[in-house]
Amino acid sequence: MLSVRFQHQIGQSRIDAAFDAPAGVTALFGKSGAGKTTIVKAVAGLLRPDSGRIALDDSVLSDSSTGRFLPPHRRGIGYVFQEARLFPHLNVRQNLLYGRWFSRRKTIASLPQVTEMLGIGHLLNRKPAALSGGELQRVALGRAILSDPQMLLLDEPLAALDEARKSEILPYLERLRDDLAVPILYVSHSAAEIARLATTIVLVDAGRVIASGPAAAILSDPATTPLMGAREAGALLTARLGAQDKDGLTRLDSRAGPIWLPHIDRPIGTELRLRIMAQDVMIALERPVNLSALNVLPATITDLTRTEGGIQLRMDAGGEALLARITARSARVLDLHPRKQVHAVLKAVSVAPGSIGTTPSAVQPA
Amino acid sequence: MLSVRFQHQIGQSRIDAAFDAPAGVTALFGKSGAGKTTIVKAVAGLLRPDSGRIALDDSVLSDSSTGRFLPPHRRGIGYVFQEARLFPHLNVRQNLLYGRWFSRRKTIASLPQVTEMLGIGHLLNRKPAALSGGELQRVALGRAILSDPQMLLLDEPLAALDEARKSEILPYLERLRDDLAVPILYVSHSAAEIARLATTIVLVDAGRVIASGPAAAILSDPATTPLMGAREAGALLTARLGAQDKDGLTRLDSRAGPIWLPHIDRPIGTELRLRIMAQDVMIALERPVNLSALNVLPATITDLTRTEGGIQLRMDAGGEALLARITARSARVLDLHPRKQVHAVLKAVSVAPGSIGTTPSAVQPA
Amino acid sequence: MSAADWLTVQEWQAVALSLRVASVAAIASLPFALLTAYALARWRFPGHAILNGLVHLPLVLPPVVTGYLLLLTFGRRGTIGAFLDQFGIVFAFRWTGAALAAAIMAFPLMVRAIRLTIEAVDPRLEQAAATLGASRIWVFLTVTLPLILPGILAGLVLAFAKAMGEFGATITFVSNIPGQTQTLPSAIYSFLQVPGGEGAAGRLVLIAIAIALSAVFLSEWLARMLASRISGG
Amino acid sequence: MSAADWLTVQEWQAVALSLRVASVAAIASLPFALLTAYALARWRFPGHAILNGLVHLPLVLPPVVTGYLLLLTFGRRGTIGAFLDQFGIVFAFRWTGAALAAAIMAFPLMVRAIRLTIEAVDPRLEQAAATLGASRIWVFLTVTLPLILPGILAGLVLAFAKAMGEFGATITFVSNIPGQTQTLPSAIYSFLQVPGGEGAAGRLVLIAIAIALSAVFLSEWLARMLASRISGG
Amino acid sequence: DVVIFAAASLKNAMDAVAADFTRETGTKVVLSYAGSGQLAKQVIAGAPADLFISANEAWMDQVDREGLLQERRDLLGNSLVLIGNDPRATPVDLYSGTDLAAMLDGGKLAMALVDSVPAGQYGKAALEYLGLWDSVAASVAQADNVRAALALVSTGEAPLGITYATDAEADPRVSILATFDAETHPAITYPAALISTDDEARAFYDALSGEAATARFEQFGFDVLK
Ligand SMILES: Nc1ncnc2c1ncn2[C@@H]1O[C@H](COP(=O)(O)OP(=O)(O)OP(=O)(O)O)[C@@H](O)[C@H]1O
Ligand SMILES: Nc1ncnc2c1ncn2[C@@H]1O[C@H](COP(=O)(O)OP(=O)(O)OP(=O)(O)O)[C@@H](O)[C@H]1O
Ligand code: MOO
Ligand SMILES: [Mg+2]
Ligand SMILES: [Mg+2]
Repeated sequence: MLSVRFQHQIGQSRIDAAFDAPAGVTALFGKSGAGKTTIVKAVAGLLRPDSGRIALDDSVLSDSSTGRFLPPHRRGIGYVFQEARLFPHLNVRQNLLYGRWFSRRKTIASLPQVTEMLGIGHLLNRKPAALSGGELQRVALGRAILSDPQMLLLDEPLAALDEARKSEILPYLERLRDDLAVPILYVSHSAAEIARLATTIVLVDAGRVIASGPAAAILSDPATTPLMGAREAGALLTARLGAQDKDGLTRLDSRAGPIWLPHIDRPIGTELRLRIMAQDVMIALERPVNLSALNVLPATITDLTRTEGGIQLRMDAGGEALLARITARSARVLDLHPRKQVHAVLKAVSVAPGSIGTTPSAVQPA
Repeated sequence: MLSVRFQHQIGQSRIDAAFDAPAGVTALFGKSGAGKTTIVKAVAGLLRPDSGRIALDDSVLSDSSTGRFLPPHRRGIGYVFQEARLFPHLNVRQNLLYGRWFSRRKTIASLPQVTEMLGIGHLLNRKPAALSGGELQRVALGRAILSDPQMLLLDEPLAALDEARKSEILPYLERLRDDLAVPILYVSHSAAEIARLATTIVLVDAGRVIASGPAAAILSDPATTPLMGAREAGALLTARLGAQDKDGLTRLDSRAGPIWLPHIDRPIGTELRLRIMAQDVMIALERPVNLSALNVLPATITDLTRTEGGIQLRMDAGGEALLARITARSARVLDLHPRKQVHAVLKAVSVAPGSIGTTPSAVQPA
Repeated sequence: MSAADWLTVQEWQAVALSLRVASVAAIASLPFALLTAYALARWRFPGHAILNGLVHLPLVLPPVVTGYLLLLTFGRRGTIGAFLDQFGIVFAFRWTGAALAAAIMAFPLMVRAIRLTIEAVDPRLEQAAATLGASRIWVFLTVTLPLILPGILAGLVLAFAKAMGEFGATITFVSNIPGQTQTLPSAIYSFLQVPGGEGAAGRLVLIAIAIALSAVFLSEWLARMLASRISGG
Repeated sequence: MSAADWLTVQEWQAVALSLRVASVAAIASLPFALLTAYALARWRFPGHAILNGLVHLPLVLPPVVTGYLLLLTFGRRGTIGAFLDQFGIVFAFRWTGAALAAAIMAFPLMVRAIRLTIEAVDPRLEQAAATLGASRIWVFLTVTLPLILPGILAGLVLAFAKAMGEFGATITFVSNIPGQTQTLPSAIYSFLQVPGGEGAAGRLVLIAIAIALSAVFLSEWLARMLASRISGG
Repeated sequence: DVVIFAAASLKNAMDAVAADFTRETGTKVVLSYAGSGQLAKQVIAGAPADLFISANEAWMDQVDREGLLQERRDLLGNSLVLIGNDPRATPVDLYSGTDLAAMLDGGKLAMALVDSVPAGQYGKAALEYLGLWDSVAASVAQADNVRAALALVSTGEAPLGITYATDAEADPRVSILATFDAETHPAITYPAALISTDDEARAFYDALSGEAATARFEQFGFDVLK
């Protein structure tokens, strides 16, 4: 568990950070210039906070009251910078293996595994000057992972990558999160990435932490919706892979009922978590027929909140929270109100593959 | 109209580019390492192609057969690099105004307008070293715009920005596109950005242009779907803003029928284009009742294509093409086949604000 | 006790002359050093290696030899000297000759300092300037030049210091005419040539040190200004 | 006609000695120059300005003065010289003394070249190395040092060239003893001191030029290797 | 081996003398040439010199005061000449009325450093003796040694110069216009001194006054003092 509590003045900006990052992925989310990178730097030891204390489990990384300040190279971190920062005089292989010279463990991953996952096997003998933007970013990610860190700091590691590549890397990060009991700080602007990976979310605005907590709670909390953007609101659902149907669909069993999704290549019994975006959920008063939407989950409305351009609905479906975003007109026409029984209608293909992740084994989502 | 036709060997990669970019936004879309940046560099004159010809309207920028090569500073471009490349010795204001020293026109935009739009007004006296990643990117964008270019080259200009900031910048880029009859080359990994801005799309893979043409055609062409990712398939619809209803909804009139969306702040009569994602469209055999989806458009199926994890349906709705992605099971259950009459069901809130753009006035989407 | 009392008129003249010679040598050679450094750093041309070798020559040759060669070329009867004489430009036995000698001796130091910083400039910034409409010369003036200021400053300091200390080439070329070409090192040398002159020489050495250190301190301060100008808020 | 025929034994010795002195001076002073340059570029400490001034001194002082000061301190009767003598380390009137003089005269050039490149190293790369577990010294060895190789190379060349040409301090400190302390510049000087010696001096000057140019060319070639190593595929 | 520190202006002559000696005795002679002042300081600092030959007495006196000398004697003499760079120039008379300034015609009179280098000191003394110093003082270009002064005249940079006869005779591009009378300046002497107690060194010291050496010195234009 990483505990971060510090204040720092940088230029005209004041950073006041206070949050805990348990093992798993802690997402730092906030606008450009909010202070995300500054927070990550303080954790890395590249910046000495004016005051405060940062500790990883029992080891104090920095504490202004005692004057303790562990230098970066003794913090056991793997840091993917917002800019790649590859070593220009080393080739890709040497860059990737750089951290190995200094690490004792050598457990997490092997070079072939990492290059395979990142698709950089053919670049090993190139110098960074001969790489494209996305290639640089992938090598930087590989370098951090291969240094066998006790804590990963990822500052927008996938920003320059295409969706296809992202969807190859995300499962790998998920595995890292689950296999290593180490905290991962993850800065990203993509709510989909965060929803998929994050166990904890920290919302940063104008240098201050304005909300932090378990991902499921933050993502489905109407209070944080305006901060994350209404389009990013959604519920996190835990489900177990129940069956692989012959027509290519996968059945997931959740407390809310069975959910059919396009084929998910995981063994039966795997615990998964899916993010169901509020805007992908329709409300029907009776079970619809002759409609292409396969998933109809009975639910009870718990509350209605007005949001930018519509109504956000919270429902309880067999104990799982569900969110739906609909227009005010629909809410009026359908006469929706708390405690009303409805059906949440969800297209099978609406759940983005990027937002289905495995449940973190180390930390259960709250 | 920018006409690009060249071959170039860079390291082990061979780039073979051939496409035309009319006024409006031409999106370069492709995987990391595909060759997008290399193409943009050739257009900018930062790279001299081994062979081929690049011309903007009547002026030949480079032509290997005649040996002509116009140096970058005489090409009248505004280039936002993948890395910000701000001048470290100049403050933000000086960086922004740098291009002004050399331009004669001074028409596009004023410094206050641009700083306002980019939210960098408070940074004017800072040096680039004191900016965050996203701030750097915004200043770089401003610098390119303020140089009054005759052609804008934007290499992932919004990659490091949050959604909120993006949705402030996108309308501005839209205006640039419409007000200036200049070509904009736009590299992006975000299909939403591209769908919203692009008038022309060029798909690049392994150094080759594998498809190029009007955005609407490329986006709804099942052949290009695998390249863009199935999730990115969608139809581009042209509609006119018909009415602002009292309950906060906006009615758009399209050839496919009326479409209600959350409030769009544009005057009545504005031509808009919306991207309706295939995965956001459900198919109903009869008009559904008691469902929160407001938009039900009668349509005729024109064809069905099998795609990764489902079926992609093309429909004709009053002359507009619509796409839907559904599971094979639904297709079987509903017995869908070409020429069948169906209803396309669309949630009002499903159309992302980011994907509603104004119709480019200079160039009509094909 | 003021410096004026402490020094004879002649010594005082030597101090003033050395200051003038060193400043002029450093400043006047700057444009040439800049051009040479830029050419060596950025251009590939047939005479590249030759030019580079030539620049290093004053370092390699014993100063007397350089002075002698200067005498042969820039003297009144020298090829270049005779030519320049027509335009009233005379180096022989003038303080300008001392400055020329000092400038030539310091040239390799200046060129190398500037060249090293030019080579460290990120060409991508220059490309960015070009895309914004700046021609080569404007790119140089608005991007390259400001970024190599630390190297220029270092080059100026090295040249100034070297020029303050230059003796062999100067005295061989323009000899030692009190008030006209007698620089501090010449004066110091004279003292060292007579038994018991060490004391007087030592006094002048202290003055030379004081002047050069002031220049070095000033340059450090300027360099720090420059650096904070770039990282500053 | 081989060089051996062309030169007398004594001249041949001077060539060999100059080569040895210049190489040793350049290489042996490198570690000190590196440390000094690093300290000046990166550390802030009370004696910073003093150290910086001290480094520039050999440039500022007329070479004879430096030589004389060396004689006073490192001579057999000098404070340091007498001390080192106990351990069998003798500089006075040995080739090692010539190397010491050359190294000291070249020191400011070397330090400045290296310092300029250290200042141009992007500290963010060093930070990145630290986050990957490299301690200060490892960061220096694996990141800083490789990145400043061009400056080190430039420093070595400048030092070598300067050492090849150094005369005043050397002859004052270790005299001009053929086969022991007579370097090329000393030999050239001897010839220039007697009537009709210009021809012989000229021959030696050509040899000095040839050697120094070879060193310069070699360093250029190495520098180009280094550069292509970074940009290379 | 015998190590000899000798004033640089003696190089040609001493090289020949040493070669003769080596041929005769088989003893190797090592000669180190530099300015007299530099050599004197080095001897004082403990240089491994067996013999020291200075270009003036002052520096030898300096070494002597340190008690380093076994024996010394005045070895050579030289004379001072006025030289011009026009080979066809006619000789001039040097007396108190000689209009040197007119001969200079705005040019410089090249000398060695008049306050510190022996040749310059002798030259200044001679001009003062003749009462000519004040008329030319402002036009004197002082070089750091006699050879450099000679170079100024032989390259035509200075029309006139004052050097030793030995230097002037060896340079075909200059002509000797006049020789200063011996009484116009202190005697020009090159003292030689024995520093080591070594036998070979003494042998060379003695040989310096031998017939062979005398012939050599005279061949190069020096007066051999008896
Ligand atoms: N060296 C500096 N001097 C002064 N202000 C700085 C400095 N570095 C950053 N800032 C400011 O501190 C604030 C926080 O910066 P930070 O880099 O942490 O932002 P961020 O959240 O990472 O933003 P982004 O998403 O754009 O990367 C910004 O307003 C930025 O302008
Ligand atoms: N200097 C170079 N030498 C050799 N190969 C290079 C060089 N620069 C780029 N490449 C290669 O050329 C290909 C195209 O690079 P380019 O930068 O155009 O890609 P891109 O499409 O912009 O990728 P990204 O989305 O990652 O920025 C890549 O495979 C890259 O590795
Ligand atoms: O012989 Mo001297 O001491 O060079 O005039
Ligand atoms: Mg940041
Ligand atoms: Mg790119």
